[in-house]
Amino acid sequence: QVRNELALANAQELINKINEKCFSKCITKPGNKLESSEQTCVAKCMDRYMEAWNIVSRAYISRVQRESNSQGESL
Amino acid sequence: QVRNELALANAQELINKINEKCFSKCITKPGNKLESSEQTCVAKCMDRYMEAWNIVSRAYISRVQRESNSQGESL
Amino acid sequence: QVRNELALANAQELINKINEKCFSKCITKPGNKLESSEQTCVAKCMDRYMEAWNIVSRAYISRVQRESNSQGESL
Amino acid sequence: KELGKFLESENARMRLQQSIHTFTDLCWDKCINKISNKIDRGEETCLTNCVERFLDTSLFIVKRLEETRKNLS
Amino acid sequence: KELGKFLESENARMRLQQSIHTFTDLCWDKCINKISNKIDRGEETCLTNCVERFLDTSLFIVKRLEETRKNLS
Amino acid sequence: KELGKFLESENARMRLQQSIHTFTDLCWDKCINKISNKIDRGEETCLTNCVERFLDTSLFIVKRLEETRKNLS
Repeated sequence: QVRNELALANAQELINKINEKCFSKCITKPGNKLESSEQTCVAKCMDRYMEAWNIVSRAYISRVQRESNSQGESL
Repeated sequence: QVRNELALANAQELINKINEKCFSKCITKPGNKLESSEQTCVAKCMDRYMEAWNIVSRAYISRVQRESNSQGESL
Repeated sequence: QVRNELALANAQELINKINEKCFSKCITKPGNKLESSEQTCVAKCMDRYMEAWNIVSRAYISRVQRESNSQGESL
Repeated sequence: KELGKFLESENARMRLQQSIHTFTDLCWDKCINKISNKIDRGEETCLTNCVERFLDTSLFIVKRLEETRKNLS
Repeated sequence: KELGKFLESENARMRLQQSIHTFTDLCWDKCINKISNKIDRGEETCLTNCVERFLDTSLFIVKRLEETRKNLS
Repeated sequence: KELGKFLESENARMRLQQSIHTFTDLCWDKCINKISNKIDRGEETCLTNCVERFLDTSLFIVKRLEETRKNLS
């Protein structure tokens, strides 16, 4: 259950960040409704943000592993 | 008492935001004292921020009410 | 021990701020390694940030003291 | 139990107020350029639309995430 | 009780340090443009004034809010 | 004790995920200018380097602080 709450918190944080970044990139002048061009932009932006999140995850985790390996060696 | 603390926290947060926004808008080059023109600007900025806060509150609360009504209907 | 934890939290916060400010000032286009020119910039930026931190500390603490003195007088 | 209910509703009230602070911050930066004597019609419309479109964007994102998940499973 | 006093003073110390971090962050952005070998006189004055004027602004806002409340009641 | 271990590892996992959110936020602003149909090679390299260089900068700062402290004592 702790793990579920964690996954939920993680998803929630990702949604918040996407919302913040993609609203600021795609809705420059908020109008009477969410235009279809704005929806397309948000959809694309959301996919790019999740791609970026994956790239960053891989880079960070592989770095953490390299650091802990080299620390093991130096002991 | 809980409610009082809440109201206080709310007022404190509003003051912090006004401080941050209006300092950055009105005091571009901090001098030896708060000039009267800067005071006038802060006073105006503060009134505008509270107006904005009211407009945003109304918009948000009316949206929350509309959503909960339409959810009731769709059940 | 509480005091040690506090000092640690304080140092950690200072490191985080330096990291954030100096990365954004010195590493505009992140390359394959931290260039020596970037290292020089980070070292300088770090010294300036700590200088600024000291100046701000002095200014803030002396203001707090002035305010509490003048409050004492007005009583 | 009454206390629990009271605290829960206070909690909801707190989250509501926090959202209002967040939206005012965000929409102030998007809609208010110069400080005039009153918020004008254009700025008021911008602020209201900013809140509405931000919430639309939230709903759009959550809906799209759910669809992606359904298609995957 | 002694422990309570000690913890309270540590708490005050922590809030003080947090304020210093916040002001350094804010005034760094306002006063420091390029990184030179030392903080020069102009930058130092700017940093000190930035802290002072920010606190003046806080006091001004709180005072004005209180006056508004008094006039209303 | 088992529970303690479990909670500790969950805690580490949470901090890891929080770091990933922070880095994505920071490196998104540094590396992604316009939204295209896919993240291109240049953007991907920039994102990876951004994480690596940010961590290098952290290590550099901590190392330099420790040296300063050693020279002082």
